[in-house]
Amino acid sequence: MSFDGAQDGSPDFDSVRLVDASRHFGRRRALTKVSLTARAGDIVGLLGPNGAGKSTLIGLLSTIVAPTSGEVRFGNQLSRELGAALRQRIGLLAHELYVYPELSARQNLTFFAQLYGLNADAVVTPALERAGLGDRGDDDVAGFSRGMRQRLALERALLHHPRLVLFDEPFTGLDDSAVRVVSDRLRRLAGDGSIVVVATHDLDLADGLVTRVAVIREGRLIADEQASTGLRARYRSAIGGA
Amino acid sequence: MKKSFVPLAVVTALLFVIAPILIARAPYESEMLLIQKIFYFHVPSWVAMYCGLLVCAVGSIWYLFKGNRVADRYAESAAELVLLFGLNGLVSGPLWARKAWGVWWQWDAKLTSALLLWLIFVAYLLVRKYGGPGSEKLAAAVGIFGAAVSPFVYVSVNIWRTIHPKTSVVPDIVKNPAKGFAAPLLVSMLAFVLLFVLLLMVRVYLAAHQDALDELYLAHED
Amino acid sequence: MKPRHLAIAIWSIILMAAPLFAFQPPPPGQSEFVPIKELPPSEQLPAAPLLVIAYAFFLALMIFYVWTVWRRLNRVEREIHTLEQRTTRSSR
Amino acid sequence: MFLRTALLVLKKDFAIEVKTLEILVTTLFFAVSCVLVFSFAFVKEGQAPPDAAAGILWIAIAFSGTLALGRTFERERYAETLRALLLAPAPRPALYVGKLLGILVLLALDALILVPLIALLFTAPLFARPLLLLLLLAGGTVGFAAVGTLFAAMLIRSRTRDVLLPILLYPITVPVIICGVRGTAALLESPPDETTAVMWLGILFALDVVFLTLALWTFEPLMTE
Repeated sequence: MSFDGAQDGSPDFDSVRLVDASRHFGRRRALTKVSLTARAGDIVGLLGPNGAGKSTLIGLLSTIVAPTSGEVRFGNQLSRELGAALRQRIGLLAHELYVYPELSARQNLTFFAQLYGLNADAVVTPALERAGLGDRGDDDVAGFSRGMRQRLALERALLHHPRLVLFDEPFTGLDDSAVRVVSDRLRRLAGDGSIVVVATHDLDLADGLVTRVAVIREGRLIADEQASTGLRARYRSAIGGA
Repeated sequence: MKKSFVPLAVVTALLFVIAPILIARAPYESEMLLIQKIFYFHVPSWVAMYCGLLVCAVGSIWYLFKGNRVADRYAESAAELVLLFGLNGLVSGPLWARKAWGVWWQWDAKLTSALLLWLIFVAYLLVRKYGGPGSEKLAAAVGIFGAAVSPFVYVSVNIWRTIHPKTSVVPDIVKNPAKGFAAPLLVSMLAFVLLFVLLLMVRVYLAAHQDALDELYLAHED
Repeated sequence: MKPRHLAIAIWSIILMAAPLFAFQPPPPGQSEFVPIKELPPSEQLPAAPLLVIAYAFFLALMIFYVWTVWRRLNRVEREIHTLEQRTTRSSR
Repeated sequence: MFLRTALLVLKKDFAIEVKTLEILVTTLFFAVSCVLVFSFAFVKEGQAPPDAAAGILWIAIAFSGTLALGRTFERERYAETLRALLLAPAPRPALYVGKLLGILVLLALDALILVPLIALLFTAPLFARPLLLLLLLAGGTVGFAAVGTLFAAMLIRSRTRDVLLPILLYPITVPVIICGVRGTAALLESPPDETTAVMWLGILFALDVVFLTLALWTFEPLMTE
């Protein structure tokens, strides 16, 4: 197992569950009564048009956004019962990437490794290699292309081997070979027992990768089923038919 | 709460009827004469303002840590009343000062510190108005800090002023209750506090309606 | 709901107006004609107008505030009303 | 864990700042401009009013401090890295302390330039009681930055943060400014009025304790969305 976090006693879980979770910002409803369960080994594809509430859902799962009503359960517990240590188990790659453009790739990874209490010397160099940045590690992120930043951000999010892996549009800016690499990575993570949730609007990439599909539109979950081929046709019917 | 509104209103009205009579009959303060009568509703304004400050702080703490919407309504309403009663104090103060000290603004310790606190609660309402979604939480922090800083504002302004020579004749009416100043003052203070409670109830009622409207908008989207 | 608002408004006006009524007849024998030999020369403004201004301001302020609350309440209720109507119509 | 996290955040901010020195240089330049602008406003016939030096020193610190706060958190907002910090398993108040320390270092460097400059321009005997002045500066900047860091962090999600930060910060930190200015002014008298300065220092430290406690207490609930 690759969960080295397991030794530090931080709370572990093998499923994440949203129960009637709603979130609104003022009068704008971002999510309405979404119930969704993701288990270890799942790769849940979160599909929906822009502004459907995917990012809010990811935010709820990452504990950084609190639900207005309903609850988010990790295993059988609520996030507030688990406290700060729960965050040791969660990795998030968001659209904004969460890396400092002023720092070098190595500095970024070292900082976050230390923040997560990891041995930076041991984890940073392999992570740079995986991101394909082995020879650019000491360059400032500001000079990187979107694809390079995306790969770095991915490694940053996975540094601490989280149980719950949350990806918001992870394929933005990646070329085909990088997409394949990332897809393989996700499969391997799920195979190792991670819970993977991927929000994307790119059906072609999601097809064949995800094991379950959750479609949201205007803040509502309108489909939640096992993935099979012909994702595109069913997505169309779900979006159009609702 | 709603049931007590009408009796409260009646009592407050009575007090506001009695107070002017008492004030009119109160003896003239030897140095200030007629203008001293401002005192009877200048000081109660501050009392009401500090009541608002207290309610706002408690409501803010409650909202921030318990997420209680009702507490937030009270905090918001109380902040608005701080603005209202503070404004009254800030206007009546200079009017009094003009007559008693010969200037509109004296940088008097009490007036200045009240002005500063008043500004904090203006900021509170500005955050709520212009802060965008989620600004209630930010405002709650302002409310808590505003209340916490109030004794310091008073102490520091007070020392800042009193280090300098005193140029003004400050009446010490409260120290001489025997002269007949205390009764009208107490009555009008009570009247102001009750008025504060009444206005708070009305304003909270409005806030509850606004929340209900927000809920409806959300429900309507369903 | 409307009579309630009206009651609130009327009560408030009565509350606010009371001091003014009480002060309408100047207290007999007492006014700005008190000997002013001890007063410094800066005190040349008569006290009564200032006092009246102060009380009038208080009155106006309170009436204005109650009016704003009343207006906001009306607007909110109107909005609630139209929204409720729309909801029931669409659900039918 | 707490202190380690705070120091990590500080070290990270330091590493960023060292690369460009952007915030330090711009803040310093702004502080010096403040001093000059206020000098032109106050100096008459080549002579400044007796307390002007103390006032100008603290105004410059407060204004440039606001600028530094805004810029520091703009950096955390750009790639939403503040969220990444909040996602870390570290205790959240530690993040606050880390950011606060960074601001304090900046303000200390600020004061390091400002104090000699003002002493020179106004022939003010600022160095007559160096220890007391140091304590006043420390107490004042801690009080100012304690509130400022919290407010700048919480305003990061607000669209109008640029205006709201000074609007919130100045009224609440007025007591800090009063203590700082009056304490410094007492030191400028000849001979320096030590008892008065110490009294202001006492109020200042009491304020610092209140501000820091409140900020550490409210940081966590303020930062959850």
